[in-house]
Amino acid sequence: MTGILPWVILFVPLLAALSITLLTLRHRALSAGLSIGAICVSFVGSLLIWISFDGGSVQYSTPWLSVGGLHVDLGLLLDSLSVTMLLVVTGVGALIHIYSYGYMAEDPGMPRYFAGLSFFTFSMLGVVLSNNFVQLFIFWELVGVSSYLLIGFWYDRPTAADAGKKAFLTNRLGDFGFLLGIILVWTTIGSLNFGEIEATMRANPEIFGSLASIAGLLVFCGALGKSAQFPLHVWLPDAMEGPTPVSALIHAATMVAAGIYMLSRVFFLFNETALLVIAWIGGVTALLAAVIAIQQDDIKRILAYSTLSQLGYMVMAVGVMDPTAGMYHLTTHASFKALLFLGAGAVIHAMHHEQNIWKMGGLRRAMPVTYWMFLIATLAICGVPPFSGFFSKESILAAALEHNAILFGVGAGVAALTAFYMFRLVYAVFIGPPKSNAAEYAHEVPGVMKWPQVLLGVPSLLAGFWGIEHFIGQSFASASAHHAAAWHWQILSPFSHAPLAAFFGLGLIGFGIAAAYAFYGNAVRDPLPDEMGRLSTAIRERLYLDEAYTAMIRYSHEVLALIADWIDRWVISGMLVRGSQWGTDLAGRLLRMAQTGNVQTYALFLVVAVVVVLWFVLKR
Amino acid sequence: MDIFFYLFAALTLICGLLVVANPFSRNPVTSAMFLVLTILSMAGLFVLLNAFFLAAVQVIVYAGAVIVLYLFVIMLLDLGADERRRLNKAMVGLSFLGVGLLAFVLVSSIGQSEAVGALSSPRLQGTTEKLGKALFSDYVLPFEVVSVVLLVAMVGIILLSKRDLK
Amino acid sequence: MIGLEDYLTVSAILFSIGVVGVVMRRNLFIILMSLELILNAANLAMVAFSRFSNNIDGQMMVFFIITVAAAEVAVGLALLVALYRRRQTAYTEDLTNMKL
Amino acid sequence: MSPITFIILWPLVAALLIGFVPRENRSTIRMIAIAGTFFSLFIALGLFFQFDTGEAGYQFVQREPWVGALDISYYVGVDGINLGLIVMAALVGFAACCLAYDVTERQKEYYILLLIMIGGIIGAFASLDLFFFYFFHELALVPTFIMIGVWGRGEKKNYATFQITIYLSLGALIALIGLVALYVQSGAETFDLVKIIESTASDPFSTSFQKVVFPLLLFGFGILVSLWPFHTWAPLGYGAAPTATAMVHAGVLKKFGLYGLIRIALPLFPEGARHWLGVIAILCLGNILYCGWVAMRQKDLNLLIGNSSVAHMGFVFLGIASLSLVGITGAVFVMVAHGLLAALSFGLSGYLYTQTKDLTMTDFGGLLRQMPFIGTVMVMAFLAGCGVPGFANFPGEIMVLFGAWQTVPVAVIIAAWGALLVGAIYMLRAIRTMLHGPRSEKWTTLVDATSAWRKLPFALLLAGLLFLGCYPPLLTEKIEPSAALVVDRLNGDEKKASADLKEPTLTKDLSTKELSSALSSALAWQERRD
Repeated sequence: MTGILPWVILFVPLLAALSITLLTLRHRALSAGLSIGAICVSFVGSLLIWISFDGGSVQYSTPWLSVGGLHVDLGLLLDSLSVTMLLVVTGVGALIHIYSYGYMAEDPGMPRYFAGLSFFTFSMLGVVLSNNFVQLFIFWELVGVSSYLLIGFWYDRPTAADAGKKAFLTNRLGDFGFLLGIILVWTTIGSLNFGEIEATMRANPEIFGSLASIAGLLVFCGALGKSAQFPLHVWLPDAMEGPTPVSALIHAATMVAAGIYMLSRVFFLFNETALLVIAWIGGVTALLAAVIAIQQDDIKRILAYSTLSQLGYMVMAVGVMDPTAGMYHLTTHASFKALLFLGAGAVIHAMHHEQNIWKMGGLRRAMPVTYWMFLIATLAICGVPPFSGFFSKESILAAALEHNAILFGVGAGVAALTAFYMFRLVYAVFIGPPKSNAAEYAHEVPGVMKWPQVLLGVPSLLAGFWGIEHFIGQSFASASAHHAAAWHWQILSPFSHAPLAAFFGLGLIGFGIAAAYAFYGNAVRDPLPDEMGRLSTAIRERLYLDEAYTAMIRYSHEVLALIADWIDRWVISGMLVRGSQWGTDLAGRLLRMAQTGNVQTYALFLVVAVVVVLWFVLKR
Repeated sequence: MDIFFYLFAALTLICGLLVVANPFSRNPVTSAMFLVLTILSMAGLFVLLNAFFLAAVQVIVYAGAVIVLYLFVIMLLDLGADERRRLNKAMVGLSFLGVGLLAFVLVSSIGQSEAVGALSSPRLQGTTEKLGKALFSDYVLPFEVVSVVLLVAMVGIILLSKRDLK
Repeated sequence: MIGLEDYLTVSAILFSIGVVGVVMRRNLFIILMSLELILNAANLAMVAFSRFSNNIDGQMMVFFIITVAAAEVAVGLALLVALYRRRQTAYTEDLTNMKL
Repeated sequence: MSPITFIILWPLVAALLIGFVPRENRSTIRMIAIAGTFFSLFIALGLFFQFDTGEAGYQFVQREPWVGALDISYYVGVDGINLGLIVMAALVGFAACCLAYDVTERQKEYYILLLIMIGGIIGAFASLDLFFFYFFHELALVPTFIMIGVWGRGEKKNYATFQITIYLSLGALIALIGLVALYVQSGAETFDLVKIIESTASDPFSTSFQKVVFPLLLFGFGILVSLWPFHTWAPLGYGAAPTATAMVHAGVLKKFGLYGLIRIALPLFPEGARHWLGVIAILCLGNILYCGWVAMRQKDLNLLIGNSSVAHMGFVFLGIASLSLVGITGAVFVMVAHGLLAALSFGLSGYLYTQTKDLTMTDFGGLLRQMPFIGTVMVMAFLAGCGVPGFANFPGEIMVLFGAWQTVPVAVIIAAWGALLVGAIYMLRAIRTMLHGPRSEKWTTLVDATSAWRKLPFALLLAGLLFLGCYPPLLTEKIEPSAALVVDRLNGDEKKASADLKEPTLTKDLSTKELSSALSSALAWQERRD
């Protein structure tokens, strides 16, 4: 039973996706039902596994591709890490599936949407359950493809189609490094299985020799792309062109978390140098995204940048050698960020697809449930105790403080910025005065969209007390020092564990909220641009990073393509091919001069030829 | 006997030359007449070689039939004297060079050949009886084939001579 | 004593005269006659070889050559007549339509 | 009679039959062509599943001596390397016949030539005799030129025909010189490839000879496969070719050169291969990266597909350059995968072309809405082209990259860049311009494929891609033992090579049982048809 269960969890969504594509593309409700049913089955299966889980690590595998020294299994790995992720992906995913049924109710492409969603779930579960590198890479790519399809769901819109393309290409850039890293690992160690690699590395830590950092960083490239870390973060904000539930599922809870998950999964691969780089990249991403977020006006973009910033936290956590904290934050972040997106989706739905926060306002009264849930999630993301985000964020800050004071400073500063821009959002959308007609006449969303929010509110509020970090910690020997404690001790543990980090962090968060109130408590328009001037413009333009990229990456290839095409057209096809053509033609023209058409000329040639032949026959 | 050889040989060559290049007349009829002379003197050479039958055939077929055909056609078409046209000097030079080389190769190789010396005693008599026997025994198949060739030529000529050729 | 080489020399010279005619004269009738000269030169050589090697085959060959030559002349003249009717000329220079 | 003979014969017989059908009976002609290729495909699939996996030697062999003095014989057989190619060729041939309806003039001649081409190329893959190997290839090649010249499309038709004819004839001739040299030098006095390889195993060619002749084969065969920089004929030729011709040539016939390299050049000239390794690696980067860049600039769909197809060939060359088991298995796998993909892509572009007569990509837009089925298949084909897992190209490319790392790491890095990034850029750009975005204003009346008959060829090819992509062992298990043989020869490990052949399977009694069972089943099919 337990042997077959993980396979069921993995393949039921695929089955749903296939049957929707092949059979039920014309039946809306049936398609939605199939998809929702599939993820619910997976969720129940995950729950069953979690219940019977004993803390060890189990693998089920069957050979997939085996040539020479290359053995790739289709394998499932169940340990505390993957079980946690299973619960997150299927749990959050199930709620979002249900929510989608309401959100997409009027869209004619709903069956296609649900097929994509199920396919995405399948790919994501594949990433989570993989027990070897190539399988991980395969599902990694599939996640990219399905997100491409979902971001570009409304492909008639040029922006959506472009965003999908950009996401896929940026991810591919990261995967380039990832694949090379995998090949390097395989050639050095001769195995692809995580367990075997870890055992080999433990037996012989110096196996990579001088390539150790490079191998780690190459693998990290994969996470760079998928988790949208600087400098490959540019795709995530654009990906908000997809339907909002997709943003919630992919770009908040699951897909972007895959990078963090992967880093934790192969944590043994990184050495000191690699970890330092990882930590700094995480820190820079967190800071950069938080800064950009404070001047965005699109509700989904603000959330996107906040996602980036939180992902930076998680990567930083891995970098400062505490993957448990990273995964912990991933788990809590999945619930509250999904909640934020669902709330934003509800707001957008109510506002008839208006996304500018300066055209909203006063929605607190019109949409009370959404408001309260959104507030819970906001408090959680800011890290206010006793909400879930507090615990996970504090554990990251604590780990950072242990390792690197500067990174701790960055982290704390980001915490303040987070509080600032999140409350800016809350004030502008829910509390401040209505700034448009639509905002005044907005209504609460239907139950199918409301209840998933409420259900997500529970973990956002309480996940800090469930001992998730200990559960995850089973996978990492280093973190086993933590002990489970009663819930009221739980809330105090950050203070006792790392008092400086906790108090400092809390203070800054409070400062951020206060500042947000001061600026936006009653604002009808954003006062900051006037005060900051050009800096604000720069931030609004996302620090011109996108432009820099377009120039750097796209145009470099564009120019190379131009050159290659030119060479192809003029040198190879033109000079060489046409040249030989002309050469042959010229020779033909010259020889044609002999063809006068006069019989006697030919007769003369005949005579000459006869002389030559006779000469050979008679004289030699 | 030698005197006859020299006589006929000289006649053959001179008349042959006059067929090709006659300084006094450029009329094709004249050329045809000199061709008759050439052929007749050739027949004389054949007699000297004891090929009596062939000599007779030469006179009957060539001098009789072929040349008459030539004259007939020339007169039918009423060809006048050849116009004098400007010669292409390069062509003339090349032609002389080519033909000169040809003659040189042929004549010089005749002298060098050892086989020629070994075959210097003439014995064969080309009588009608001998040729007739060979023709109807060993050569009967080629003989028949040649008759087909003549038939084909005849059909071809009829076809060519029809005015409205479609 | 007149030997084989004398006949062969005559044959060679006659052959060359024929070739000169073919290559230099423009009138197709003359060219055709020169061809006859060439054929006759070959005939002479054959008969001479036949006589001096005591073998009847050479003379048989000449017999066939004469037959074929007769056919050739007939066909050639017929062609010339057809050509002349169409083009009113018997000069090679005027008949260069086969040029590319 | 080996079933292989029937696979080769059915299209040729169909071509002969069509010769007797009056040209007015168009549907009869089409039916005969489709039926002929279908039988061929059917037997090929049977062959595939009856193939004894894990066996390295040739199976289903048939040998009929022809010219005794020169030891030329009709000699066919399959091992892992050509099995997949034959089945792929039969599948593509069938699909091509189904999609040949875009030709409306002189259909009789067109179908005859197409069938000869299909029969010829299958024969070339199956032949184990050098003479027939080359003969069958020429049999397939010459109709290509005629088809492009007569039924081709576009303004550049003549130039394309001219270029493709010159290039391919030249390539075939250079390869012929190499083959003649090896025939003469081997001293075995036979055209029997198996015997030549055996005799050179004990008495290998001298190193200097190998170094001279290997490049002849490399460049001769390379030109046939559009090895950079001899590639410009490919996009141009495919752009001008009628749909079915482009499908069969790009999908199947082009692989002949690669097959020749793996089948003949590698085992016979191991020293030569090692000597020229670096050159192959550099040239294959020319294919992958350079042609990828060229593809980025294309505005015409066919030119884009053509260039991307040239780029994909680079992976096969990289796999060959790896000289490793994983790499060469991957190379063979990519050949099969790319055959299906190229046929699918050209089939799709041909479908569009019959309606528009113009394939400028920017004129299209929102095709997914206009023609859902064709649009979806197209998206999948493009995604397969940029190496997305789930499609057959992915496992092949992965194997090639993994296998080549030991030998040419730098090339692998650059190739991975070309595969993951450059490929994705132009493929996604094509999706973006043609399938996504608002509906085009120029083409408003495009019709989707609705009948099952129209959908069938696309569905078949796509199914092939997906099957192999999701379950690669289907093919790799068959390729691996045979590829191992090649690699062992390459490494000069003769003992191991002969140990891999558990029995002397090259002789007739290798698998009497399978042979007889295959024979009886083949005969059974025959009877059913009759």
